[in-house]
Amino acid sequence: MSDELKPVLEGFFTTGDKPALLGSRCTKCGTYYFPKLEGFCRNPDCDCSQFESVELSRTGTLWSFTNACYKPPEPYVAAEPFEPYAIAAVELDKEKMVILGQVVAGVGVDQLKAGLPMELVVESIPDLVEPAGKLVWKWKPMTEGGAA
Amino acid sequence: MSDELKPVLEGFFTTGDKPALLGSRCTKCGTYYFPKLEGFCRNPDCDCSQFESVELSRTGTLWSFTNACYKPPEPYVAAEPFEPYAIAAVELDKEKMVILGQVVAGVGVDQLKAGLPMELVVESIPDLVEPAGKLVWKWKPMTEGGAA
Amino acid sequence: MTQEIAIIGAGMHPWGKWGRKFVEYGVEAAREALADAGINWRDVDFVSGAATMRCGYPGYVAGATFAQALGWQGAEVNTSYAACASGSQALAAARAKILAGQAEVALVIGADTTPKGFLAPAKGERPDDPDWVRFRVGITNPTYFALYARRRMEIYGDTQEDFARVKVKNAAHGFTNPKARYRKQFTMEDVAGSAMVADPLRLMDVCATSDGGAALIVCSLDYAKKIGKANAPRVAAISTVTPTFASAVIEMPDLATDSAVVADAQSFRAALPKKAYEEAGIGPEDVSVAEVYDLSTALELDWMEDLQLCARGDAAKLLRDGATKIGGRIPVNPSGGLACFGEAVPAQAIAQVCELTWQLRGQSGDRQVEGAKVGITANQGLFGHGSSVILKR
Amino acid sequence: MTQEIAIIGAGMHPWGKWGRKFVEYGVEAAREALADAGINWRDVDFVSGAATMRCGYPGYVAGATFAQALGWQGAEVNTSYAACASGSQALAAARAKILAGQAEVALVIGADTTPKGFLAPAKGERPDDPDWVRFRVGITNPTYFALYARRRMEIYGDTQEDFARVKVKNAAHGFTNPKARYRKQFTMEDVAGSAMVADPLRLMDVCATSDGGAALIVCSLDYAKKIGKANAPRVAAISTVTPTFASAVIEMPDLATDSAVVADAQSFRAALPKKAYEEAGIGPEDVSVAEVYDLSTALELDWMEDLQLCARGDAAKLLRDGATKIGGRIPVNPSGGLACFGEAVPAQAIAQVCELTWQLRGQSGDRQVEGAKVGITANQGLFGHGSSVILKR
Ligand SMILES: [Zn+2]
Ligand SMILES: [Zn+2]
Repeated sequence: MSDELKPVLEGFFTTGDKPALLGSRCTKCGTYYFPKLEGFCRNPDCDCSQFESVELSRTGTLWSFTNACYKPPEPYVAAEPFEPYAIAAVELDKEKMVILGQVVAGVGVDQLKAGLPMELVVESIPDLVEPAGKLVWKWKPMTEGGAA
Repeated sequence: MSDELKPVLEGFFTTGDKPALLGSRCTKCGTYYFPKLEGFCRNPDCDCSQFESVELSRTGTLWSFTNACYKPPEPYVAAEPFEPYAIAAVELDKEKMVILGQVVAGVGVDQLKAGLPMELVVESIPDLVEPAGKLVWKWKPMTEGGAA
Repeated sequence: MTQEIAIIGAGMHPWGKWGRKFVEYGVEAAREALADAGINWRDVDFVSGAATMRCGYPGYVAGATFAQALGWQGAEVNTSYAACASGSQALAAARAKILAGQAEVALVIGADTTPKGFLAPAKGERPDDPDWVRFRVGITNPTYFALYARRRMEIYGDTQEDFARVKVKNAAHGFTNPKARYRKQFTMEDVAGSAMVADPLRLMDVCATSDGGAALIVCSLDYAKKIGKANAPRVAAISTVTPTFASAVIEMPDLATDSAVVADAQSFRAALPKKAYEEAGIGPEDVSVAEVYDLSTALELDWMEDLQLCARGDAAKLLRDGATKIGGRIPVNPSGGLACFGEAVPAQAIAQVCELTWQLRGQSGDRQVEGAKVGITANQGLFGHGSSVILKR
Repeated sequence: MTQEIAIIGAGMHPWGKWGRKFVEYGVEAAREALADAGINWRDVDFVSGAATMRCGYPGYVAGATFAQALGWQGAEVNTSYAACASGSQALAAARAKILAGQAEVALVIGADTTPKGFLAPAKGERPDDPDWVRFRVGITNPTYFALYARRRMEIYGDTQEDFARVKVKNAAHGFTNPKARYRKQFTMEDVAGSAMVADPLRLMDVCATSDGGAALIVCSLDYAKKIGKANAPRVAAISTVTPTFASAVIEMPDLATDSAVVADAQSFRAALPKKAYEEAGIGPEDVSVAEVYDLSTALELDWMEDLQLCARGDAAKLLRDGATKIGGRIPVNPSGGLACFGEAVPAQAIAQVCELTWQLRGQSGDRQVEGAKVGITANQGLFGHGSSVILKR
């Protein structure tokens, strides 16, 4: 289906059946970073500058959520007419970090609740150059249709 | 001749036979400003914010000079091929200030010397929109052909 | 060595959308502050400006820009930038200069002109710029505040009505403030009737941006005494700590928090007033009045807890009980807060201190907090910036 | 109260055109400075960054950007901007913080990445912007330096050969400096053969812009003693005065000087070291070595006179006599100066202090000024900024 589409950001995530965000992991202290970090580890007790590229956990727990009721400014490319979308902040257990992303189309804030298990998927969003849009990571409630 | 041309900067100078730079004069302490100042007098002992528009002295004494051997970046519009021009810093006796400007075409640094009496004139310089160019103030040595 | 300096002058140009240059707002505020202090501009030996990134080079070098506009007189100069905490950083620079014995009197000053229309990011594909990246994937500014607000609802049971109550309270406070931009006594219905921006926050829950300018004249305690102002309010503490890794709250413009796998998660907002209380040697129980950064209505409730004015999760109850209204136990944002001002970035943290100065002097008229003795401010900017200032008399 | 602080660490990322992010240069310089000081990053309780306006928001908040890159550890932070004097302002902020007793150890840091190609002003008709106006009428950056240079020729009889001699001297100084970008022993013929840019200045008379990063670890004298560095070089003075109206020298980007009809004309450049000498309680006769801002070769001669190292008009004679070479009476720019570095704006004033630190420690190898006891820096930025720092041991 959408496998032909290009990602909206190169090197930020994998696509396919089991998409995952791509982060960095410090080879010395093990701290994770998203997006990928270059340069120096941000752990003040670590002086390492070597990172390995890693796929972050594909699932997590909903920390909080909101939505975008108005069309965001550029560089966001909105569908016309603009359709509001929900946004999720999801906590990854293994990496102990919270990561933002849109929620899949069709799921609104009324179907969300803190603590919900969430899964990473890819969906397309409009693009200025590609008529079919580009792929972006999104969060999807793991219980069908959300918890509401 | 060039009376039809527009000035490169509106409100910076008068044109005609006896062109003059337009400055501000503080109505309280008498300090002059070029370009015109809005807001507050910059004399630390003056709290005035009223200025009158004045014509500055049309003549002065050459304080120093140089030239531009390379084409300046935008927003300068250079003739093609670029012709170097001289630049003068001229001291006005009454206003006790030094003011910069190009030197009239045809006068190079080898014809200039500190202390020369200088006079304000207007000449055209190229413009992106106006094919005939726009007017700008320039300094001209008062002794014919310079002191060299 | 004492860590206190005196505030002998405060001045503000009214907030609004005036369409003039930021320098003019700043100079008017400075002149008001100088007149309030009863000193001459030439008496100032240090100018500490808060920068604005919106007004080109004059904004980047705000300290020098204001010094020139007031008239070059050889004062030393500083320009600080720390996003929303710029004003506090400028105050901190002036305090250190005075306490080090290198200046007696300083002007602390910030002003801003907001651009017309939407503040759009620069064009082009810029995947190296975190700000560009988050806009590209649809994460706008209100998102962050809405996530914090929703988290309160999920964890503490706060409601949208609670958030609206903050707006109504602050509107009532700022109604008579001549420096405020919005002076209307909004009702719960007004808030509920305004458009949803980022659920659960409506248009009236989030603050606008404004033009404005604020200035303070601060000096050594000796100098204050010398000019007969020994009883002037004092700056007792300024905290400008940075976060501690691993920072647990997601901050604009990031898409992720720090990972806490090898270091414990830390709350940056709570760390700011903690350092201020330690420095002032007082506790939250000593506070008479607080000015906090209500970028959103819900954020005011977070600040109340970060300031330890109540336990975690209890802020909405305090609000409902009227404790944070003028006349209540611990009035919050008697100025009207950002709800009534709209943020003028480099001026805002200074304006908070202006308000506390007037409160501690008992000069706040209709919005006076009776017997105010200790005031605290709090704000947080981007990129690990934030501040908390304590004033006392 | 003492006005001195100790410099216990200095570090620089080599100057050049490396094409990396400014943060990386700064972090490398900071790590070198920390290692030089023999302390841990967590021992730093104040980070004082010099901003760059060229690298977006991370550059505006350089202090916080470096603190995050080194790892958030809760230090207080400051970001200063003062054009070419930004590094000195950052050092001044750290000094005041330490002298006020609010910090023991501070990191002072600045770094820059220069843009590729010409730095063009923003587009459009902007007659309100003095920078736009002067470019529109053909007044470019080298104009200002050329006017000063020509004035020397007209008044003092300096020659273009004198200016070339500055370049040749500084090239010889910087030839073995591992941190310098240009390491070639240019000859008088090389300079004379380079293209004329703004008469009388040739390409080799004016300085380029570079990538680079510099960092200092500074601390209280007590702390230096505690860690066994009681003999570390000290900062004895920092002057960051603004001009005094009426400022008599035409400055970028202005088209006119102040009018001196009601106030006497003043020399800003001369005022900077004057304040520094007063603060340090020493005079020009005590100076062993100077690092000055040779934005043009001719400007180095102006600085020698502003620093009172010789009488007005005598600088070229000193130069011709070899007094300003290493081994001469008063070596100027032993580092090689901007001639060998090219300016990395927020790092440059810090780099000057790094060089003096190494000189005063006797660690400068081939470019060591024997027995250096007192060093002074001088620079001048735009918009009324400038600085002069005195180090002594
Ligand atoms: Zn690590
Ligand atoms: Zn006046």
